[in-house]
Amino acid sequence: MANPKKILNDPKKVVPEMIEGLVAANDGRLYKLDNLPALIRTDIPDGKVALLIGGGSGHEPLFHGFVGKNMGDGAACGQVFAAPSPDVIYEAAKAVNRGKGVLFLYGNYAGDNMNFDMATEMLEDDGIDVRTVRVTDDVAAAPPERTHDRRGIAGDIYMIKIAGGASAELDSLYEVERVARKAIANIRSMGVAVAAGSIPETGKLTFELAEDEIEIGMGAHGEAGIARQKMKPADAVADELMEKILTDLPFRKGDEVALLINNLGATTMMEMLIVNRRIRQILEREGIKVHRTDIGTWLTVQEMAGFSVTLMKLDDELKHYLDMPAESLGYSRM
Amino acid sequence: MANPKKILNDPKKVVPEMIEGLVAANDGRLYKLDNLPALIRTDIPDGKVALLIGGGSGHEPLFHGFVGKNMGDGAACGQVFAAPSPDVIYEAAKAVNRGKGVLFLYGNYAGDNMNFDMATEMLEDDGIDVRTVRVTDDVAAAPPERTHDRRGIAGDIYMIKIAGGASAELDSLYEVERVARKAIANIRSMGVAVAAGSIPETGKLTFELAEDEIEIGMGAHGEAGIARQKMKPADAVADELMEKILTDLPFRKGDEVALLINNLGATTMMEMLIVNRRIRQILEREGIKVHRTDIGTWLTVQEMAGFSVTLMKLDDELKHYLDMPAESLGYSRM
Amino acid sequence: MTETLNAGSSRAMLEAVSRFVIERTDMLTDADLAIGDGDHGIGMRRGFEAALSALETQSVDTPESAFKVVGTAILSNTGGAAGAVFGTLFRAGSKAFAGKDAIDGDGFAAFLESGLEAVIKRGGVTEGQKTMIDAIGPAARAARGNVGKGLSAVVASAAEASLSGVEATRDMIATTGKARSLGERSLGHPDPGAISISLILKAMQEFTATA
Amino acid sequence: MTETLNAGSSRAMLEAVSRFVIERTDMLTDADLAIGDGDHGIGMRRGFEAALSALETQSVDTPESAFKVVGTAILSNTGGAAGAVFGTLFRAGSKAFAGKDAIDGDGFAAFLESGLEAVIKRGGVTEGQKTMIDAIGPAARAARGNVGKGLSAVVASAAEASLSGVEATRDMIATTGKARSLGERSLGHPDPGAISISLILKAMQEFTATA
Ligand SMILES: Nc1ncnc2c1ncn2[C@@H]1O[C@H](COP(=O)(O)OP(=O)(O)O)[C@@H](O)[C@H]1O
Ligand SMILES: Nc1ncnc2c1ncn2[C@@H]1O[C@H](COP(=O)(O)OP(=O)(O)O)[C@@H](O)[C@H]1O
Ligand SMILES: [Mg+2]
Ligand SMILES: [Mg+2]
Ligand SMILES: [Mg+2]
Ligand SMILES: [Mg+2]
Repeated sequence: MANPKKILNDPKKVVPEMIEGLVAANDGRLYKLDNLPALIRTDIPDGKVALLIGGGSGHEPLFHGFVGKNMGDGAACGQVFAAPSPDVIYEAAKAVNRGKGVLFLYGNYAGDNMNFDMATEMLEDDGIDVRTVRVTDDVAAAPPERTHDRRGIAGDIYMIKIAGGASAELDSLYEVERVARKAIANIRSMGVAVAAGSIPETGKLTFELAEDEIEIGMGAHGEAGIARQKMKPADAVADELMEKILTDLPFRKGDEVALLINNLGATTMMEMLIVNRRIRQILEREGIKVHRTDIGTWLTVQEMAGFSVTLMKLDDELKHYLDMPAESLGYSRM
Repeated sequence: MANPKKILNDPKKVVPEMIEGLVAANDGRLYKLDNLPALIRTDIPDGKVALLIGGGSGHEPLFHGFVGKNMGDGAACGQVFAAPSPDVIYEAAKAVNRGKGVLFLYGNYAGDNMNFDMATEMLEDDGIDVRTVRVTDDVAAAPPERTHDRRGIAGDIYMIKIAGGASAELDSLYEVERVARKAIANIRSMGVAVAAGSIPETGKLTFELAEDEIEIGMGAHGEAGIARQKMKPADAVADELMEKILTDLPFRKGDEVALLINNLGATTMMEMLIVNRRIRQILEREGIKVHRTDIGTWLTVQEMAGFSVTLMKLDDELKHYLDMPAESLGYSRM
Repeated sequence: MTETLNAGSSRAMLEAVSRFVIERTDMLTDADLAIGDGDHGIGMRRGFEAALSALETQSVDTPESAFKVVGTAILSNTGGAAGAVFGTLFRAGSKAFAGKDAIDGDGFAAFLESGLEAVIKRGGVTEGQKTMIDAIGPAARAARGNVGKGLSAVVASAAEASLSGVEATRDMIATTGKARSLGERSLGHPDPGAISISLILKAMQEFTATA
Repeated sequence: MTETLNAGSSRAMLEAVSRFVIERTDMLTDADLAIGDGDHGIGMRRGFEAALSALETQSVDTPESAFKVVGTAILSNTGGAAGAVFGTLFRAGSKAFAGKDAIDGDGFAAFLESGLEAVIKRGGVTEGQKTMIDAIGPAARAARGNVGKGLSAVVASAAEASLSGVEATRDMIATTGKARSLGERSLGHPDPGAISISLILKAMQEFTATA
């Protein structure tokens, strides 16, 4: 298997070069901290509860492409597939803080948890309020009684949207945390991969799949899923993902949901739309109403091919924050 | 070379299934004409100049994902890489028309030109005003003295954004046409491919590139570019694309531009951000100011890997329409 | 040997043509992969499958209506450049049979001539640009030159001339359609649309020779 | 044989450790590709490259500061799980040398013990979950058991024990980190972080045995 074909300069410098390009792409809407891979909105209002997001790089536009109005106030960026270090998180948190404290929002991985926790301890020493909500939406990662062990995947996007809206409107860190916790309690996702991605610096694919194989439940860094299967039709893939997702929360007749289908990298939107067709048939059959659909490329795993499906059960409060306008390089709505 | 690995049902039914999924994904914001692959906004205001976009499928979200508020009012969809037929265009035009006439906006390809022209003749027989603007942004496709021979590539996105805004605000078809013509006169693009895409129904890659080769100037259906080269660093690729684009209009010191980098399918956003870094260095050196940057996945060529760069020179009028809010499945801004 | 085609035999011939082209989908795909986007085979298949079912379900009481039904089916179902030009060929060409109960050699030559004229107008091309008209042009001229010899000979001469037309496209540089950007790299490859014309005429030749 | 390490030799040893680990980047990459996300090698390289340049540029006047400088460099530059746990090992472990001019066998055992304790607290894991502490735990216990034999023997015993620890991780099912989702499929593969511990101790053993 030949090395993945990528248009890069020095593979060791992908993260700093990417961040330089990312800052430029925001046309003045954010800036980078000196000497640290952290991005901060230029226009955080005074007295706003701050929302700091972050995680490993290589999943662009997640996380650092989601800094903007009614989205994250800042992002702490790690190396490819590696959580940011405590000092990056610490400085980013101080830069976004407007006196009302900082909500940390990130995917639930051992590396992120430890590094964000270390930063939290440093910030608490400085008297800054920090609360943490970890995204744990991947139903493939652990059984329902151990949701705290689940990975964060494309649920990140709705979590940032909801927490971004809540932190723009609500006046207290604890209220924003409450809304974010409500959101994550109502979000479930699962993915499928048909081809692997690679880390630019090693040039090696992170797993191997045969020409006729798919992996159901694949994680966002190539972590093993729950089943390796033969290729099957889109409808059958959708059926399997939806069965797992629906029964997990569970989503019930009469529920209203937001639906997000995320491209892991190299899958065509045509495939995702065909999958959406089946998902809507299933939801209609189950009597579940879709309030809003998002289909696109938000949490990628380098050149991995595959997608994930995310459902968020809505109440009026979540719907309100979901429907707020937002603007960032990676996700905007009117 | 094994068949591309895709999650599909019947490859002969990709277009109707995709359209079903697309209509569902718009959550009531558009509907499909009976028995015809055409999508129409449900909320076209009375007395609005209508904007009809369209073209072959397989480039999702282009075109049919760009129907929405301040974007296209309707889309006529063809089969994969094949222009829609005159009857689809004709019925779609009648459905979007609100008495003020219809602007046709599509990429400049022999098939699209002939089919849209046939529909135009049918509509004119019915007394409906139709004007046509073809997107001809690909500088790789013909020399500057033959811009009318150029293909339409990612310039489509800015064209739809500008014409969508203009058709929402301006009261006459001819005024909307004027703005769209001004836009296309100021847009230049060029792409590069590192891997080929395939048509689902044939399962065959549309071209072949060696492991260490790239093609500069590749077209949006795999049409030949201007040079096949050895892989080279991102900065060198950016230099070559920018040289061709900048000297073509030409863009000059003091100009203000919008910059769009479009993923042809399987390229990572990390690569595009690294390319953006270099592009901004070049623009800074040339004294050209960037008003707005868009980096994402809008005009795809199935699983093709590569990207294109688009520059649009702005004046106050174009800037106004570019900056208007817009909402569609494939492109939104606040 | 068939020397005139009434409504019924026109329909039968067009059904034979449709099946003949459909069976050669892969060959047309490969021709279009070489210099285009690889969809010409499936496009022609879509068009002629629609033609077959239209011929089955619609009333066809003249040669003109048989050809028009095929042209309309192609136009609505093929899409792309091929839908426009092959649809136009059959639709505009059918007018040559207006008011006639049967097609003879002269009628067939007129079909190719009026089809050619309409395609040229629609596509804005002239012969030599490496398109399907580089097969129709020679076919139309051969048909006219052999008009005195009866329908089957006219069709045979057209089919043969179209094949030379296809061969000639190998030496042409495309200046329209998706192959245009290849420039000199389009040399050596025949034009997919021209091949389709030769297949259509070949099937007509077989039909008129044997039926 | 080195039986005590002052500030200067601590620094020299940690430089040797850094180079030793950096040279084994690919091996760590492959170990992490088998059960993780494939970045452990480049992560450790980033961390120890930063450690090398920190040792060069920062003032290191006690063993404690030498180890702390290394830990801080790893913590800030490695990222991921490894940055946190290896950074913590060196930073928290360095406290065992507080107020001391030199490291002896007892000091070294205390370093491993306090490092282990801090990593356990930080990572929320216990031994047996297939992590780097499954190499530190046995190493710390072996070091303590051999304290009477002098520094080089203590380090050697720790290095040896860590290797058995690495071997033991093959039979463990990961319940934390990226390998967790593999479940039983993680069996047979050693833990990458545990391998890194064994490399670090091996380099220390070589240094104390020869320097
Ligand atoms: N302007 C034109 N006039 C006549 N024929 C054309 C023209 N453009 C293309 N063609 C014909 O159409 C063929 C390609 O058809 P097809 O592949 O189905 O459509 P597309 O080019 O839209 O993919 C070409 O081989 C050529 O013969
Ligand atoms: N909770 C934890 N406690 C202690 N060590 C851990 C923990 N989680 C992971 N590790 C160690 O980290 C190693 C993985 O490091 P690395 O690959 O660099 O980070 P990441 O898992 O973030 O990609 C594992 O092999 C394991 O030894
Ligand atoms: Mg990692
Ligand atoms: Mg085509
Ligand atoms: Mg074609
Ligand atoms: Mg790892």
